[in-house]
Amino acid sequence: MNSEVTELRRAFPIFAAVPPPFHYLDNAATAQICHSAAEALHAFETRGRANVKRGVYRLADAATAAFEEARTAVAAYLGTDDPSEIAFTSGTTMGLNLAAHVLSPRLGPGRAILVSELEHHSNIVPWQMAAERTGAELRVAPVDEEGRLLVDRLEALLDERVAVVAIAHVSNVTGILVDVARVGAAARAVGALLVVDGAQRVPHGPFDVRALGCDLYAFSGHKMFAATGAGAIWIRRELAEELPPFLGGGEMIARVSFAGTTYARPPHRFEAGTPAIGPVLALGAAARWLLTLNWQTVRRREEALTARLLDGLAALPAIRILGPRDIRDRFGIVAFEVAGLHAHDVCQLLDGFGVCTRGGHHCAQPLMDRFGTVASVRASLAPYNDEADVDALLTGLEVISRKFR
Amino acid sequence: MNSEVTELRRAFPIFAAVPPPFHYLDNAATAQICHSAAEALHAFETRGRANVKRGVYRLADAATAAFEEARTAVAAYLGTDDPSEIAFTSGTTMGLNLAAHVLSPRLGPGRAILVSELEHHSNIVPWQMAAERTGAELRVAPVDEEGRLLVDRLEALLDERVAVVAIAHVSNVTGILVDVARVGAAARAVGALLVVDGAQRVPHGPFDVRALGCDLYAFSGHKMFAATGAGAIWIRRELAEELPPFLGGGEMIARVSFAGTTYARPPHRFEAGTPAIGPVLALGAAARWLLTLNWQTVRRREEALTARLLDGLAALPAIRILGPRDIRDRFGIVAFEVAGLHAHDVCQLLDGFGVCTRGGHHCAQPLMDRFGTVASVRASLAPYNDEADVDALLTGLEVISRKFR
Amino acid sequence: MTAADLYNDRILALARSRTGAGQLEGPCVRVSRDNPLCGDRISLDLRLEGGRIVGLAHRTRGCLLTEAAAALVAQLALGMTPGEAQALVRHVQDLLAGRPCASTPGELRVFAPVAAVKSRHDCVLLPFAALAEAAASANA
Amino acid sequence: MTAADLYNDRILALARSRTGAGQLEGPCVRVSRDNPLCGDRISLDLRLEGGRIVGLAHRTRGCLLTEAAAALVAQLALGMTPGEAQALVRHVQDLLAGRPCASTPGELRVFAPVAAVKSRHDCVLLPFAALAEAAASANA
Ligand SMILES: Cc1ncc(COP(=O)(O)O)c(C=O)c1O
Ligand SMILES: Cc1ncc(COP(=O)(O)O)c(C=O)c1O
Repeated sequence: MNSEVTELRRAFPIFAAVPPPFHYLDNAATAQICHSAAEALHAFETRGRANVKRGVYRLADAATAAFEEARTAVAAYLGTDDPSEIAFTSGTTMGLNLAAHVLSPRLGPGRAILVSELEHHSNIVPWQMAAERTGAELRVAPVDEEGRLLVDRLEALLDERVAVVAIAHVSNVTGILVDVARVGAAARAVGALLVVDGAQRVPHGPFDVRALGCDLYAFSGHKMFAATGAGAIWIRRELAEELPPFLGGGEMIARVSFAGTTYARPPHRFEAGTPAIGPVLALGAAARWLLTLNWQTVRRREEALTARLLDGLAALPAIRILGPRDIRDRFGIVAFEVAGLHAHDVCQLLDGFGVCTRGGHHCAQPLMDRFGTVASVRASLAPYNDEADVDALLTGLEVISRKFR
Repeated sequence: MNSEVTELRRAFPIFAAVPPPFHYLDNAATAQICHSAAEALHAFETRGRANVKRGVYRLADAATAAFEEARTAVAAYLGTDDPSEIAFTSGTTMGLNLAAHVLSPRLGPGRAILVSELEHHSNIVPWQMAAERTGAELRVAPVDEEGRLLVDRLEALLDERVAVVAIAHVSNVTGILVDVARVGAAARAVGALLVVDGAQRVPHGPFDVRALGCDLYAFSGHKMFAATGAGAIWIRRELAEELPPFLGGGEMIARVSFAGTTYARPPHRFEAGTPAIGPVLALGAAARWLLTLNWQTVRRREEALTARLLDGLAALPAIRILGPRDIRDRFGIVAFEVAGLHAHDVCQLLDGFGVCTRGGHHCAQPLMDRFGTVASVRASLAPYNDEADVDALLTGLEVISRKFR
Repeated sequence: MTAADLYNDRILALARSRTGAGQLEGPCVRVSRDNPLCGDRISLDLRLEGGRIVGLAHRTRGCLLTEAAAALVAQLALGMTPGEAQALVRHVQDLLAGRPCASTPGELRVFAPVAAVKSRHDCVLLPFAALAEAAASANA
Repeated sequence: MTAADLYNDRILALARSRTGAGQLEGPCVRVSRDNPLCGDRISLDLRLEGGRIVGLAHRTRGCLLTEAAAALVAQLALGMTPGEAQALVRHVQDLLAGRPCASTPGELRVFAPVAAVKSRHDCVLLPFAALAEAAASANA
């Protein structure tokens, strides 16, 4: 095993806990938690537990301070020094639903929402619901046969009726990186706001969210090596100040009375009720830890591994890769079919080789429809994966397709 | 220290971690996590992490099975053997917002929502928003000068226009137990649905949710000795089948296409996206552990402690108790003012005695208005509290009011 | 449980047998069911005469476990009364819950290894549930 | 940090002094600010003559820290230019962030123990923020 990877793996408790063979290639569904996130979570829950935002005793004061430091760390990971642009959520799905609700006042009959064919259900269904609720039209930008967004076609669908464009930064099926900056410029040109589903981008290293030219950016902690239960949404400062709240409850108000309630300023306006404090602290710790990695090296290794995976799959007779065969503008997520075998059977059989993959529609049925299939197997990489993981998958597939087809 | 309490405390890791004096009396804000919940959380996040509901490899299969077992345990805690009545949420606030959204189709001009003056903001603001969204009227049932709900007055406000009644089971300021069964009968008589905010009831032992005669019942894990980040809402089976979803995304759908999306059955219909798996497992573990306690003993001890607290406060000259002075139909939550001292100063000074209490409006500004005050100090009990905790509070108050007023 | 237990030769043989694949001609009860989690689907035709099942055919799109279960349904159901056919699904449920009862038909035990893999229970159950639904409506 | 550090005699004396409590007669700038987390509130009147603050009064409903800060604001601001008054809030922010600078007025250092208690920073800041706002609008 690559010695850098060996060292990285030590930062992930799961590898000491699960006996080999253990080839975890289901990172796009949930990644493993890093040590610093696990420790932040466990320390808070068992040794530092108190509610945040109002308490003054030392335990509560420390919890509140740690909570706000997590906000600062997450902001730093997104390249911004304004923590008030970060609102904590329970995950990407919640963030996108929040977006669809707080932007609803801009929707209505005669207005339109534009999404793409490659979206995860979490970036489709909230907009379908918003369209139904408000009478807005839902437009869909198509992808090509490799699953790449046809940006020209998207631009052609943009006119001044479009109030919101919602798009994934990286596809959870093909790993394709969408040219969000170009989409953002086109959206701005017609006065539309851009919402980005960053679930599959954030695990692959820090970036500058403001440079993307988007307005809201949602993601999940559990996919970026933190805990389940927390995520965040970045909302451009000037926009956040104007937006109404989504959920009502404690901590998001300025004053409540039956004569009328006024709301707190961002980010608190978007954080109703007791937050997922432990998972938020884990998210902050993960962001801090991730910022210490050398991402050039990590990205280079991921690219090499992705290429090895793609080449290996292409060399197997019964495999059909969904999406591009090359590594241009993509991250390490590869979906494929095994001719004559159901995706769930393949995943189950791969488990016999200690290989963890995901089978199914990957919450992207429209994209599956586009590929003319119902279900596929997906392998997705993280910095702790190495050649042995990819090779175990390829060997397993070879045996399975020989024996079970 | 009472030997039963000594033993109970061993089940809570915080007491081994925080050096004495440590008198944690802020349980109504967040309670401490019990060992079994902490272990379920930590084990999942560090040794068993996989996404739920779709994966077939062993790690994912085990995670899914554990997730569904948590549902069964929470159902059992609420006295029902139908786990599909339990939908996991991120907490009470989320549950009540979910309720306000899924019930919105029943609201509109000419319809009314009835809440009470003793509610937490989380059971006010979502309904104010729903009223604004739908054009429904918001009615408010008053309380008496002790903060007890005037059920006669509530009944007088109920007519066939009222579609939803939303009420707390136990007040988070006074600890008063509301006669939910009576409210439920009155609501049913006019065809209204009853939503109960159970945040402050669930930490005080198992009960039969169906016997309450309500339709939806929301609560938080972090107040019932589990982790931050997860809670649940119970929805009566027959009603759940009829309700629309709230959030859209992965796992809550049957089939997604741009031509139209169909939704999964309850409880999955109400669980969009990756849930807070670790915190949910903690909630299940806490429910299982709580079911092993002898609640008769625990309740008796809590009553004795509450009486000791009330008597002690009444004996101090500068103290004004908000709410009843007796222990009839109440749980161990007591709010009070110290004449001439600001609540935050009192809490800060009490921290000097190792006593953790909460100061402020307790997210119940309308009730504070009713009591003619802005802020108060609140002490709230859990099974691990004992006489020493109460006495430390009383001693601290005595010194503080002597020295700082 | 290992993958080899789950995909044992008998299950594979059943799945490959495609017993009952096709559709019935003439009047019959037809039900369709799908498994929302994976999109698998069965469409099952049933014909009754004199209180017994005399014809059964299915179109199944599913994993090997679903295919095997559909084939077994087609093998077992012929000659059964609707009540007997409906009882099968409960026997399978008990088997998957790890508590088969004495009267569980021996043929069903081929699915015993699936008990250990909760996420695949629905794969096996789908054809049996479709049979139960068809039998219930044929009987009504 | 202990509660005794926070509520030291100088802070208590300031709070009890109620310096500047009341309201100005005649023309003045009036601003109100509240602390949404605890509901504390200050209403502050300011009068400028010849580019200097010549009058200040406040009605404050707050904790001891807010009361002490309001009293100190009233002590310090008289005679200051609007710019000097606006600079105070930044000095307090730096002090609470644990990095007071050389030019921080010594009187402000009474609040140094509050640096350790993040949740109380806003209590101290409220009167200074109100002063800055009033000074800015008096200057406009
Ligand atoms: C009565 C009541 N309702 C609702 C809530 C909100 O709970 P959470 O903050 O966990 O969403 C609380 C706790 O703060 C409460 O005491
Ligand atoms: C592209 C994309 N968007 C949204 C989501 C939803 O994330 P979560 O389930 O954490 O809410 C996922 C992950 O499943 C995803 O891959």
